Amino acid sequence: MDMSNRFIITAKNLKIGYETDDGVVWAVKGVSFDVIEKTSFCLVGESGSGKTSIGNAISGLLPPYSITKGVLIVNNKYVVNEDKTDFRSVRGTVVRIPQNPSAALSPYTKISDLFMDVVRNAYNRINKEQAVELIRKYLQMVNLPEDVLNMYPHQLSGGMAQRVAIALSLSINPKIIVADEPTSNLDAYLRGAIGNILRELVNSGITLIVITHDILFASHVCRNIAVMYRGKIIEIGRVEDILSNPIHPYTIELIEAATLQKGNGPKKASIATHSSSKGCVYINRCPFAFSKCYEEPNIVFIKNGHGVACWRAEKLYV
Amino acid sequence: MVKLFYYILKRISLSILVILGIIVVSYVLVYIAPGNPAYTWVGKPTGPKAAEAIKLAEKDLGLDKPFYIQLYNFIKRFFSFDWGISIRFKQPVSVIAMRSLAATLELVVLAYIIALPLGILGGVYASLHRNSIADKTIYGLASLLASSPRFWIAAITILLLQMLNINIFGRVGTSYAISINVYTGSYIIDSLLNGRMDAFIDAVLRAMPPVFLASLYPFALTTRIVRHTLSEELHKEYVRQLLSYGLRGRHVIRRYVLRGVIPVLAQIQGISFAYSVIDVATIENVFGREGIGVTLSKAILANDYPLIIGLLAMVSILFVVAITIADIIHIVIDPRVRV
Amino acid sequence: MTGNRKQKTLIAIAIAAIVIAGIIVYQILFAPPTQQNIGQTTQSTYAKKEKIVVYAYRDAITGIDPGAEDDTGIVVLGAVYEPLLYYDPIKKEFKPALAISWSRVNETSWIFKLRPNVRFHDGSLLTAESVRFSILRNKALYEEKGIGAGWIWDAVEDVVVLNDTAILFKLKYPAPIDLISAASYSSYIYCPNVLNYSKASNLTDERVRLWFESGNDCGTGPYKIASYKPESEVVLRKFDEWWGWKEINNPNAPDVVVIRIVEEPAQQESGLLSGDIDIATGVAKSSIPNLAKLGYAVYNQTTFHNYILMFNTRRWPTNITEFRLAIAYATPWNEIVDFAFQGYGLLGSGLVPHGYPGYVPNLRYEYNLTKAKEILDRLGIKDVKLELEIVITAGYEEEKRFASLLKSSLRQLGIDLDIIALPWEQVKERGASVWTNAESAPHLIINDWWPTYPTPYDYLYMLHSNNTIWNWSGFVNSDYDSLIDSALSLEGKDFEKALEMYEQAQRIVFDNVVAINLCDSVQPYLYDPDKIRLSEDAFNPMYMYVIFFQYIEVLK
Amino acid sequence: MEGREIVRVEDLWVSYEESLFGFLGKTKHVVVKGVSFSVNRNESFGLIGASGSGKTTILKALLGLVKPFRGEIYIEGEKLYYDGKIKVDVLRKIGFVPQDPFSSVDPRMKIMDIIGEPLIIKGLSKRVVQQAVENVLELVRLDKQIANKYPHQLSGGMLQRVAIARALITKPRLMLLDEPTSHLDVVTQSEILALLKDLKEMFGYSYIMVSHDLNVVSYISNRIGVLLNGYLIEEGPTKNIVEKPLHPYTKILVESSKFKSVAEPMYSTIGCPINPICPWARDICKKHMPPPTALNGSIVRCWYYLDYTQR
Repeated sequence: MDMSNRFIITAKNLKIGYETDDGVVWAVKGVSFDVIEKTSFCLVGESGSGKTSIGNAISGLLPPYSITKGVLIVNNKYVVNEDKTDFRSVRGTVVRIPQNPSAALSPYTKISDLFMDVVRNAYNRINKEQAVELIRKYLQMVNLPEDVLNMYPHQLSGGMAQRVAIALSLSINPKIIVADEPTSNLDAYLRGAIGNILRELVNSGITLIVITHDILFASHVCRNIAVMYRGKIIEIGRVEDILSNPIHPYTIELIEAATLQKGNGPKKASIATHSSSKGCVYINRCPFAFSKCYEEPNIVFIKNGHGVACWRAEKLYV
Repeated sequence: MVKLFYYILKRISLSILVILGIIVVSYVLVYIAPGNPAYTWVGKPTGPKAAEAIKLAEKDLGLDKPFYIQLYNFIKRFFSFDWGISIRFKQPVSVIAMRSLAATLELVVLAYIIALPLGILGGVYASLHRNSIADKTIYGLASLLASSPRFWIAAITILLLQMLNINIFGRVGTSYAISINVYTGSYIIDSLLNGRMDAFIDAVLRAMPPVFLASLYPFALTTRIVRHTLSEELHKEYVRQLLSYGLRGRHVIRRYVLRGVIPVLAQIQGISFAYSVIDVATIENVFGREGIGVTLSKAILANDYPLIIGLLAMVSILFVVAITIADIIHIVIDPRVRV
Repeated sequence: MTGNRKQKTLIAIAIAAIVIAGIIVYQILFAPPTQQNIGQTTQSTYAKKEKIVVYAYRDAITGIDPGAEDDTGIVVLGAVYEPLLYYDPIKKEFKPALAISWSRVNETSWIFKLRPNVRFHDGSLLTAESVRFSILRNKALYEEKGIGAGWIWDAVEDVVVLNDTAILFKLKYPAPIDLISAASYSSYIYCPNVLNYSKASNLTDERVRLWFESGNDCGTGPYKIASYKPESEVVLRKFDEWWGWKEINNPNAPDVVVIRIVEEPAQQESGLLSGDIDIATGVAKSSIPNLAKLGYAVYNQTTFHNYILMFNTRRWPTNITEFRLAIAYATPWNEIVDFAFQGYGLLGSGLVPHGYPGYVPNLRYEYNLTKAKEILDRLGIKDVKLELEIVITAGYEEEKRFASLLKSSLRQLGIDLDIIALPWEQVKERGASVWTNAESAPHLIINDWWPTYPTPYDYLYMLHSNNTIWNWSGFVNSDYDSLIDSALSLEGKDFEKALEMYEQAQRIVFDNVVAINLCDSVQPYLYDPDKIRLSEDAFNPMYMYVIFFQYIEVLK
Repeated sequence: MEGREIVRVEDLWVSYEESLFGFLGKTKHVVVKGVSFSVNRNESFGLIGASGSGKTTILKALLGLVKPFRGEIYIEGEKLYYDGKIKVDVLRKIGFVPQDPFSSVDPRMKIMDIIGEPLIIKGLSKRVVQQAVENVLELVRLDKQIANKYPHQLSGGMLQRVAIARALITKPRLMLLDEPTSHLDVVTQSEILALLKDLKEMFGYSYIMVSHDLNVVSYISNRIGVLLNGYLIEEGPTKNIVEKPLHPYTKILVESSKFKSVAEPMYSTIGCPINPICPWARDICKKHMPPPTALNGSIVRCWYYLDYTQR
């Protein structure tokens, strides 16, 4: 790997919270990571792990009632610098691929009108013919027939809608694409198809951020993975390192669950006690928890940027 | 396009069915109304030969025929605008109803011309500046207007106008009323058709206070609906997606989000428009205007069943028409309805 | 595209600006600087062309078929149609209308000579044939269908056409045809062409009625109907060929008369103030002094419109004559005119109003609570919780005030009065229900009445046992019935004798305490004396609420 | 053979009707087209297909929620629909676990009442119901104390266990599972699947499970049926389907679960639905749907294999 690769996204101790009636709820509790330009990076975790908040921050779509701390730099611009935010500067540079493509296309607008509007907004001084040319090009890229232009969003199948959304994203020539659970609302067999399109995007020089709960999908699409749990990154590294040598107990559980390897039978579920605000975020579920786990572990890097936030890992590997 | 046409046709045919239903219900109402309809039709005769007269009228009205033939005749008569004779005013019900309708529509349509744009503007502003002072003021005002009784507001306005020594009475000055040809029954339109600017201005000036009063409720309703629907629509996934494509917020709202508000707005307005036709009765009364509400109140006081039923049928039809138009707007704007 | 839109916006703004500027200029140029008054402004700019009078009447018009109408339609009919004669009971004088001379040939025949060269509004000439047609139709409508006041022609056996301008009335029994032909209902003459116009087959065909009620007319009167909306507005236009214009010589007579239906007193007031109403009839009595101060003039018309309190003689306890007398004693008679009618009336006596043939002076009860108490004691109705019902007509201020007066007076006797105000139609129903279900009919009810033609019979027939529509007391007395019936048939022969019998009949009612005339109302008409001039000629007490507009002078 | 068979679906056709005013211009949308299969005791059958393929409708027909216009359903040899009417006592033999655990429970009821509801309706005493609820809670490996909680106090995984417990309490012969894990996290999903598998092996339940995820279905099922546009295009033992898929559409499904396919199927309404993208497509494929053909222990509907076997 060429070490001169520059980081296009850098997060340093990034925290994201939301103002609610009961005070601020922190969804992201201090994460740091770097994304190399023109590579793909996956944020893996279950719902509530904070991965979507990070994705929204990168694509500049955090709601007005959100609160930020730490730093997030996207394409050399400070999107988050403590409580100062500048989301407008990233729009157009960063584009999001939606989770639910059918809901993410304006229901009242014909696809062709939507394309025209987006394309003509993105390029100054483009005439109609040029715009049509451009639209055709991107439709071909995602294997869509031109007929879709005459359709309304509700007439598209989930897979087609997702491709339209991707083609729209590509048409404004973005540097970064953030895909938020791009397949979770699609039929299972489309995972492969969409995954392949995403991989081709990276090959064409776009930086791809994928947010998913499916570690198998992540491993198929991404070069680097960050596993999140309750607002924290608990393991980060290259796909091959994490899949072949998962260290954090949660990562191990995730991989086992995804491949449906349940050797020791179903576990007994009990009522979740209030999660301890102190210490390791995983302490309540961890089978290996010991006294040290009541202190918060920092990420320790073992090799090749493979980092783990776990006291046990520190004991075993460092 | 063909599909769209088909759905509109479908909606209209459904409306015709509903109207037929209303007619049948009206017919049944005529029969459960106190008194023999033939008796009321010939003017409640009491003389020595009254019984004969009633019998004759019964035959004229076809009351001696089987029910389905009566119903058929009634429907036929209904569509040829033969709705019976008003007991109180002795005139054909359809004539009185159409006359009142023209006067009421003049007021209500004008009220909506004012209330809709203002309401939409207010609602958009409030929902874009949620929880700001402006929003709270607009919303508070709208809630107050929507919930306070109309006759109370009307009374206050009249008092206010009297304090300013402005006395408004009727729809147009008498000299104008008698000097223009009547085409539509609306003095505002008729004066224009006659090319009479002076009469037009007089009619408009006189209409202003009642129109203002009549527009308060639709304005409040529109504001609240737009504020609510727009806020809901703004939280939809596609708005964020459009922002993500680099489109400006203002542009997204104007071109995409407002389209989502229109169908909801149309639906509500369809209902509230028909409701207003009756609701403006107080205002019409206070300003000495004619109208369906005023006529209806006179008909009710006089137990004038044919007129009551005719007016109610007319309002119901207006209701169906308004809702049908709203549905058609919905169909045109929202492609999803067509499937 | 954007350019286009901008252009459109500009045009819209320009149009709006022009309209606003137009309104402002209009206001500055045409509005008198001292008045910010919209109505008056517009009125004054156009008044030059045509003389307009707007007359505010407080009830909707019930119909304008001259043969069938027996209610508020008179307000229109009075200006559009004419009878053969007019009669003023107060002055006791006849005034020729369509007939110029008349004479009684013998007890059962009368000859009327018609005014020549009178034209109907459709241009046809008035002939003896048209008079015959009108009278026979009016008579037939009542006899065949029970509609209208055609009963006044009951005595007429036939109307014989002598020549184009002379008719002979052949009677079944003696009757004062001169008075009858001056009736305010069912006496109007209209053209026989209405049969053609309405494509009717016979006199009583419904189509004739419908033709009239659609706003058509065919009278001889000084005004013709221009537009007719019974619930809101009737517009009358001057009939230039009216025979009387030469005689009355009033160049300032209105060209257009608008009869506006304005129910609310406050609205009548605001219409008067804004200049949209020229003559108001229904302004709240309490605000009349105020309006007078502002310069408005009042014309007080003595009317035969009276308010009659009726007792339900078929329901306990008002079925007890003594009890009814107690109520009569408990009524504060001295306060009725001043308090209930606010000065606009004369205290009733007997049943017939002041100035009307058959009026009996001093047929009144005294106000004496002690006597009332004594009666109640005697009846054993003491310390019993009594509750009486009185039904009055909603919207009639006078009735409401009277009822409250009676209520407070009865409370001193320990009687509770429940005041029920109903719309007129329902008052009629409740009143007539005394015959079908006396227990549900109210104990007390107020009827208001004005005459059809100047006979006391009109007022007394109200208590005739045959009359189940208007006899709301349920009173049945064969002596009374035969007394007034024979008085009626005597009218044509010996009017004085008839009046005597009518007085006798009123004493029966008085002794039985069945019905009491509370007050003969005085009708105030309010108008702006700077704009119009009203003269006595414009009124006739027989024609309630009717103004003979041809006598009005429009000054500006 | 008959005795072992717990459910048999024969030539099932289901349609939805759309019409103007409920009686004018009826349009029929056939969503299940001649589906036949049977499930034996202690066997688990998985139905897989894309959304709109008719898999949920088949479940609804089995639950008596939509009436098929042709075909029969037998539960333990008894007809579920008799003279067009649902036989309730047959229906009682079926338990159902819904897709979304949150929306399928009444948020105002305690877990105890949610699970015990079918028994409470039967009129059993409170003590008996309580005992029964505790028993099924034990089965789905939930704490007894959960019985006194309200739904919002539980996680999605726990609620799904509650839903399973509710289905189990009537002691059904057959359990219908409608995408029971699609609303859950990966880890919870694997736990629920393990639980279901365990229950089947320990107590001999039969399942019909519907899912769009081949991994999930193949984990739990003995046999799998593949639905495409209302047709059951392939049916056979799980091993066959996963390792040696016959139908081209099944191949797409299998490959995509291994992230291999890029093609989204394009469907045709005439003939075999997959014909526009099928490598073997011939004229007949564009006109007629092939009849079922038995091959290697599977049943497949494909002209290619029909010819193949006849050759």
